[in-house]
Amino acid sequence: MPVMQGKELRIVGFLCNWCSYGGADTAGVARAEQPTDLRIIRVPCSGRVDPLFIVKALLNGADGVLVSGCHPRDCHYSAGNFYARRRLEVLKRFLPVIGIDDARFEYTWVSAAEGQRWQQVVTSFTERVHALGAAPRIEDAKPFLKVADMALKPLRTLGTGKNAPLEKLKEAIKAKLPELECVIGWQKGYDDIHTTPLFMKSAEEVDKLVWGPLNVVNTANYLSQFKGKKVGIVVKGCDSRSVVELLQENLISREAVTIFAMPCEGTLDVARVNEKLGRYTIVNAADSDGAGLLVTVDGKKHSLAMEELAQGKCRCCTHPSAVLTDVLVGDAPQAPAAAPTPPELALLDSMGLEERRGFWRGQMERCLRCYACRNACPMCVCRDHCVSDARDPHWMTQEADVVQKLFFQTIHALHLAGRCTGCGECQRACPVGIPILALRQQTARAVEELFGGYKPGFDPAAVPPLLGYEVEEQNIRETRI
Amino acid sequence: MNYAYYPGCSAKGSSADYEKSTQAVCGMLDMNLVDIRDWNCCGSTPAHAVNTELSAALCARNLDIAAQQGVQKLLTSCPSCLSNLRHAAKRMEDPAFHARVDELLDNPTALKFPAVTSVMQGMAAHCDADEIGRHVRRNLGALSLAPYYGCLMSRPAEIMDFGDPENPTLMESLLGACGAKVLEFPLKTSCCGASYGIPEREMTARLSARILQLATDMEADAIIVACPLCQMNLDLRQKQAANSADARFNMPVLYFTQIMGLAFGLSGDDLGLDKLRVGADGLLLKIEQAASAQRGSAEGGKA
Amino acid sequence: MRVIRFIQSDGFPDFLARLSRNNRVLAPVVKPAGKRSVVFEQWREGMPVILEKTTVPPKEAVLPQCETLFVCKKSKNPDNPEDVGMTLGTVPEDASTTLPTLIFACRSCDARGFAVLDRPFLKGPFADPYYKARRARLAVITLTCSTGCNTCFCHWVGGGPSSPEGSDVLMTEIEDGFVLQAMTPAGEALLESSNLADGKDIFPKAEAARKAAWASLLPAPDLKNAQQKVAAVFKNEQFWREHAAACLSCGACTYFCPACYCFNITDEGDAFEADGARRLRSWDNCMSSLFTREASGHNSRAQKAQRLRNRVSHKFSTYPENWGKFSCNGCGRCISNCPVHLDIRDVVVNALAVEDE
Amino acid sequence: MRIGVFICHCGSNIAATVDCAKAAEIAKSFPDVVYAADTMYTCAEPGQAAIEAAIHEHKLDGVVVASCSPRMHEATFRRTVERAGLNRYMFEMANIREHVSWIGKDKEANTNKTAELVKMAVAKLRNNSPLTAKTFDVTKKVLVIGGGVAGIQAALDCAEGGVPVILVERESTIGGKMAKLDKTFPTVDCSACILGPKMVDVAQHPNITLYAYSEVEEVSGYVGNFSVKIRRRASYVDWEKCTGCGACSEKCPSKKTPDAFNEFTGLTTAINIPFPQAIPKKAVINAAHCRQLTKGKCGVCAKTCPTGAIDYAMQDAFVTEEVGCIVAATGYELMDWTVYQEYGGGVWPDVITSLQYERLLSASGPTGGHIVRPSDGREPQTIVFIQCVGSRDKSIGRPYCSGFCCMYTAKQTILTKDHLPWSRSYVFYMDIRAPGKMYDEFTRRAVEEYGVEYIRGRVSAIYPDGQGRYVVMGADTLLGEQVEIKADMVVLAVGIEAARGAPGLAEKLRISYDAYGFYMESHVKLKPVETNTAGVFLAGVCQGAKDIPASVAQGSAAAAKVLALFARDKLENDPQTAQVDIRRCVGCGKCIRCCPFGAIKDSEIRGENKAQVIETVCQGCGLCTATCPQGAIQLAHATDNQILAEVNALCR
Repeated sequence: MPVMQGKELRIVGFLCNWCSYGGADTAGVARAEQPTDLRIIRVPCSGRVDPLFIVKALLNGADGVLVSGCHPRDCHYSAGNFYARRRLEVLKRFLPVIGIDDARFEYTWVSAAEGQRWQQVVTSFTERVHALGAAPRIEDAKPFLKVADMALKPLRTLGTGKNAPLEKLKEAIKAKLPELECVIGWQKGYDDIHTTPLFMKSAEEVDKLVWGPLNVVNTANYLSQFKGKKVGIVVKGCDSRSVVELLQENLISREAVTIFAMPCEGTLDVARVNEKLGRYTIVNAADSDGAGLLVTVDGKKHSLAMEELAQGKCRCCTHPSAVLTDVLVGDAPQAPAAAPTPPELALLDSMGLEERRGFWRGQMERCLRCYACRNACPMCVCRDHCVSDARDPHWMTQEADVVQKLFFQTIHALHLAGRCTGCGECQRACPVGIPILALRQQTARAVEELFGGYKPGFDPAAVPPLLGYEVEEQNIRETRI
Repeated sequence: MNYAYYPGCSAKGSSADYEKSTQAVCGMLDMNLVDIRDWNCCGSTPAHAVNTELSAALCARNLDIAAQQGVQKLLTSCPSCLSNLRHAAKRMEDPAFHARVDELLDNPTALKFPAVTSVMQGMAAHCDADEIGRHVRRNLGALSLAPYYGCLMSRPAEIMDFGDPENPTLMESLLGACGAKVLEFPLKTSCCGASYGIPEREMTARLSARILQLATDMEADAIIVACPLCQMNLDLRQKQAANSADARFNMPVLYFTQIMGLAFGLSGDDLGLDKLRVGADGLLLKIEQAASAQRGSAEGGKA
Repeated sequence: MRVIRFIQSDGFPDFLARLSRNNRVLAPVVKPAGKRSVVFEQWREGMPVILEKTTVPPKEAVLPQCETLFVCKKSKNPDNPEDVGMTLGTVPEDASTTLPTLIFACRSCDARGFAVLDRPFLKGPFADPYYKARRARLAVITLTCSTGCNTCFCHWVGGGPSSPEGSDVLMTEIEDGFVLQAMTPAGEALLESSNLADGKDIFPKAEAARKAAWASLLPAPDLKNAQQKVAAVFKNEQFWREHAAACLSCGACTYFCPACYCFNITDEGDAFEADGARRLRSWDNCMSSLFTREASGHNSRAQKAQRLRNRVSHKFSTYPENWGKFSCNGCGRCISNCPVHLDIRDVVVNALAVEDE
Repeated sequence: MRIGVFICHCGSNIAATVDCAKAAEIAKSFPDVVYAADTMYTCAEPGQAAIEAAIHEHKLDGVVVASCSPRMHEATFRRTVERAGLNRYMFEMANIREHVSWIGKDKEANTNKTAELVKMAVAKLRNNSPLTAKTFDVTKKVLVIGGGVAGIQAALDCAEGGVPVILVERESTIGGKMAKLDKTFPTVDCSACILGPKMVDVAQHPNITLYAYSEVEEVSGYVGNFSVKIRRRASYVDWEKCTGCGACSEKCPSKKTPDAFNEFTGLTTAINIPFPQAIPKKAVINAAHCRQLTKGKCGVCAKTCPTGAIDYAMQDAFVTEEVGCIVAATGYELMDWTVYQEYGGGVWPDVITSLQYERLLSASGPTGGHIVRPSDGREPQTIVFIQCVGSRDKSIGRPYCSGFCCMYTAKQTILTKDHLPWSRSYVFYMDIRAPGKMYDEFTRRAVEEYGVEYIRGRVSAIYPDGQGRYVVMGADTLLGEQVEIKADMVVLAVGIEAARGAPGLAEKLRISYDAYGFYMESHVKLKPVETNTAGVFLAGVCQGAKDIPASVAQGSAAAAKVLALFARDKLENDPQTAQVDIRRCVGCGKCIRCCPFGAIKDSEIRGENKAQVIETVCQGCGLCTATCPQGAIQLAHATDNQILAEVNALCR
């Protein structure tokens, strides 16, 4: 049913049954005249409002979405609105990154007694949406392709781990191996510049363990499949943060996992390495000079300098050493205390909303929905039960359009809010190089700003911010209408 | 150590003794008070009652001068000056107000003014009780003192930043550090009548009388003040107050700097004690008697 | 010898413009991204073409990632709401259905992919009409490879850098230009209708280049026993568990494979709405656990080892059993795109090495 | 599905600004709608009959009514469709009155909006499924927390109704604040005389188990089936053996123990019985002041005790009780009035609280009922009473009225005059709030018969005059004058706050509390005894300020609620609860972490951890559904697909 042309815009409201829906009733009883655009969906509690309902509406033609619940402390269910406040605030900060004006979404609190306030909320929100006009649709945006500058100056000394005490690590693993089902690490892959995960069960297999900037795969991804078994894992600093998150979410138990760590000197952006080497048939030799790899392919020598070709996340890595270990081998290198805005996010920050819509349209067009991003994510714990393919709940269609693809990325990013450690595996796994990490980085930034600098992956005992609340939120300014 | 100082008009007239004793005591504590250049009247009581912006302009000029001199912290003795300066600084935080005042002054004033604070607070920040104690030369132990701040020093709390607005205790700390017995004086922030001494003489007399009466009933040897106007009402007008209460008072009213100066061994001349209407001779006598009694007992002990 | 033409290195824009008059020409272009990505896109005037092997194979030209099979619409009799009429709506048209498609600068491995798809879609007892319609109007100009690469292995599986299977025209780079050789009648027609210069004289140069390319390849293992050997390890669970250990169960291998053709059918939308209900056919991924999950919840391939076994067996054992050829062309994308760098060659080679029981 | 749509005119309430017939016509085009009609008054008997008839005639299996707010008539129409044989959840409502016709006059827009709201309702209904309530057994036993007069009343009424009662009291005796009062208004009868018999009834009632000196430690379960762990604090006296003879207390050498029962107006012994009428009349050792327990030597009471009841090694003990209902009657505390620096902040000894004054008035108090100044033991001549100390004062964050201070102040002035006939009393008040039966007459008596000076105004400061008296400075706002009174004693009517620990208990009970710690009733007007947790009821001041009659009434009301609930052998839940699709659940526990009611637990199913909803505890908020990333837990009747259907009806 199309909106009334020229008269109304499509505005969807989610109102909790106990307070705001009652407030809207009270306004009606008081004959408080309001614009006619709003269509109200009654939900039990503002806490029931999955932020994805809002994204779903906004990506599919809604010009504005309004959520209203009981005032803080007045929730019929005691705390639903406290959770809602956090999640909706994160959403509010997320929407602009996909090119949706955050002014099109608002949440507020209206009690059942506040008929007048409800009238004012509806009127001012409707006026606001009308001032913005009909929402532009992402699929209509002009594709706008732009590449983030990944060749940044590193904030720390990068290296190849050439002098890392790998043998010592191997000894440590061998010593523990009898108690463990296996130990997860890396081994040489199909050639000398690609590694692949290694599952060590015997001393001979431990000898296959390699260390260096080619160990890109986040080993933590494999941990949850060993739930209930005792396993070991070799981690880089970033991998260890994923381990911490898995512990926090009870997906593994601390007793069952033995963490072996060596300080990481950085990893290579394999995609850019491949690009630099071009098409080659065979790797003749590979060595390291400490500052980079020296490889000979098809008889031609290349220098792969870490400074030039390290992954974006490694350049400003604040925790090259594991944050949680059982066996730590090697000395922790110097690391910056804080990381600047990551390049992918900085690129989006530099764009306007229209450019961002064009950017995502252009990027998403080549997505094949292979879900390598999802499956490479160590925190994607739904695994075989992802909503992307489900009919119940039926969040997404199987159509290969930009809206579905971007919606999936939004689902992933919002599900990871407060949980994503920024390991970047999603983006690295993407065969067509869509810079989807930016979306996770935006949620991470929102979470950090909103919840007292919270960074996931440091404290296994911490309450993930979106699974908790404060009665008085320090950084959330509540009433905007 | 040098401190930027705003003396205020009273210091050059009616409370010259406050000024004199302040300079003397601060000097002993190694606080060198340096007047900001070309200062003008803060507007005192009348200005802000007539026009907020004009009143603020008077203060803003002083604050701007201080800012241009690179002052970080500005001290002043008089609570009224302090109140005006601090109020003006607060109001000037509003950009629109700031702009209007700048227009009045024909000059844009600084965007950030120095913090203004009382000499009393400045003293407390400068040195601790032990440091003050080290300067004590006369034992004030024989004296019971009623600390009296007046109504202005601590109020309004959000502007003046002087601790509990109903129960400030800074003066007690300073007097205590000097070895005096300090009374818990309940009317320490009550109004003395302030500038109503002329238009509402009866009322002022009644208010002052209450303070004097309580101090008398509590057997205080002196009321210790920090405000020129309080001092004037309680001392100069003591007889009027007595008449209104149908009582007789003989209550010396000293500035806290004067009593500190006495403790530090300064002479009456150094402290302008001659300016007091109710003389401090009785106090000095009591101090002396106590000292000689102590000497006597000490000698007795020797014998 | 069939029709042979020559094109100068700078002659492509004219050539493509001419071809575009009657065709949807898909040509490789680079997508700017953090990771270099080369994809086929409909060529338009001024679009720079890059002669690289694409990240995404051209399979979409005949088997779209998602296609609407039909649209169903329902409407009600205004006088009797119980009387619901149902009609088939029109599938929204796009360039893939309105114009013949020409793939420019395809690679041999990808062209052979079409041959792999043709067998089940066209040569079985039932020809898929959707596939058939697109396939019938597809022409492929293949650029022969001048070298091998680290991940590709076309010569292991019956192909080669200049294998003609699935191609209408083979294009080979020589000094300052390319030789185009028609391999099918369609290819002949295509070249004849062009205004390119004749290239018969310099064809030997092309042949030499192709030979050089062959010569640059690393030696290939003998896969003549692969079908039987892979079938033989079918029940060796340990074998598959080890090889699948690092697998993430994503679709990077299958979706980027020019010869994978499994699909899923879903219905979306509402027949009462303006856009109707759509029956969609979209790519499916046998590495996903959902692939074999039944409505009951039972899953015959719940383990990723079982799924890897299926994928490799299908390519090297069961498909050959049905059609006599591998359904792997050795393009190597499943290796290069794998997030954890798994290598299907290892699986096959290791299967060959397993001693028969 | 076969859906029927009914568009209500509501007389002219809707029809005046909505074209109902047109909306019904449009509704016919919606999927699965086989019948649509507009009716004059859908909720009236003929309207409901029409729905029932249509269900039968058109074989409807779902109904949409577009009319007023579902908050008004959803229950009505659910019963209607149920009468016609449908499941009550196969019904949806579109609110076209409060949300459409009453708030806009543009008929075209309203009609369009009506059609869209109906379309959303139809879309949701197409995703509905029948839901049925589950029944479960009830443990017919009640826990009463707090042994003040409200708790005592609730306990006695329940016990009389035949229900076993567990009464938990934190102090060593029941009686609460009322036991500390001398007399009660407006009858000026002896508090102990009217409360005492009730306390004895509690002690003697066969249905009541009293745990004094005990606290609720943990609460789990749900209405009908709560499990409560109670901490019995160590009293160091074996109450089985203690006869309450008091010999220990007479001999105890630690005689400078602060006397909490007497509001610290006097001293007592380290082992004592708070007052002669205590129930249970058992001794308790104050561990902080007992020489044996602090210094390890003394043991006088153990030697003295004729029954050998003293046990210095006693530890806290725990008991667990299974109950079906809980009554919270935790009462109140006086707020910390020492924030009032201008009243001396607790420094002047003769400025005391009203409750301390009660103890001075009481014959069983530390002065034997003589009003004397704590500072010097002299009888005061002039007493100033100040009301609203910590009530109705936003400046210290206490905006509420404490309710009963006006009345007891009047009572205290009257008693003062009785005790000290030559004394003068002054009362500073803001307003006199005396709305109860005989209350206003009572305050008037204080003024008119007892000559108490009521001064309307606040006191700005109290200070000692240096001569042993206090100057009370205030304003008389009726005369517009400043007032100064030289008083010998000042009594502050200190405002109340929720009992210490009330929020913590609320969290155990999973009920809400306001910013001041008072428990939230389910509805301010219509459900003043219920809470948002089924089976937990409120009595007395824990819910908000009230006097003795109101507390007793609410105690009885809570008991009535308990008895009504226990009148049934089985309870039914609301089937709108969360349901777990165990195939989709990965056991990550995010839902468990968020659930405000503890209604989801981790359970092992075939070796895997899965979430399991305790349907009787689930309140249906849906927070878990919004939390679960894979949508494995779905709130029935508000599932993702149901809400998505509504979103999709609007946005596609």
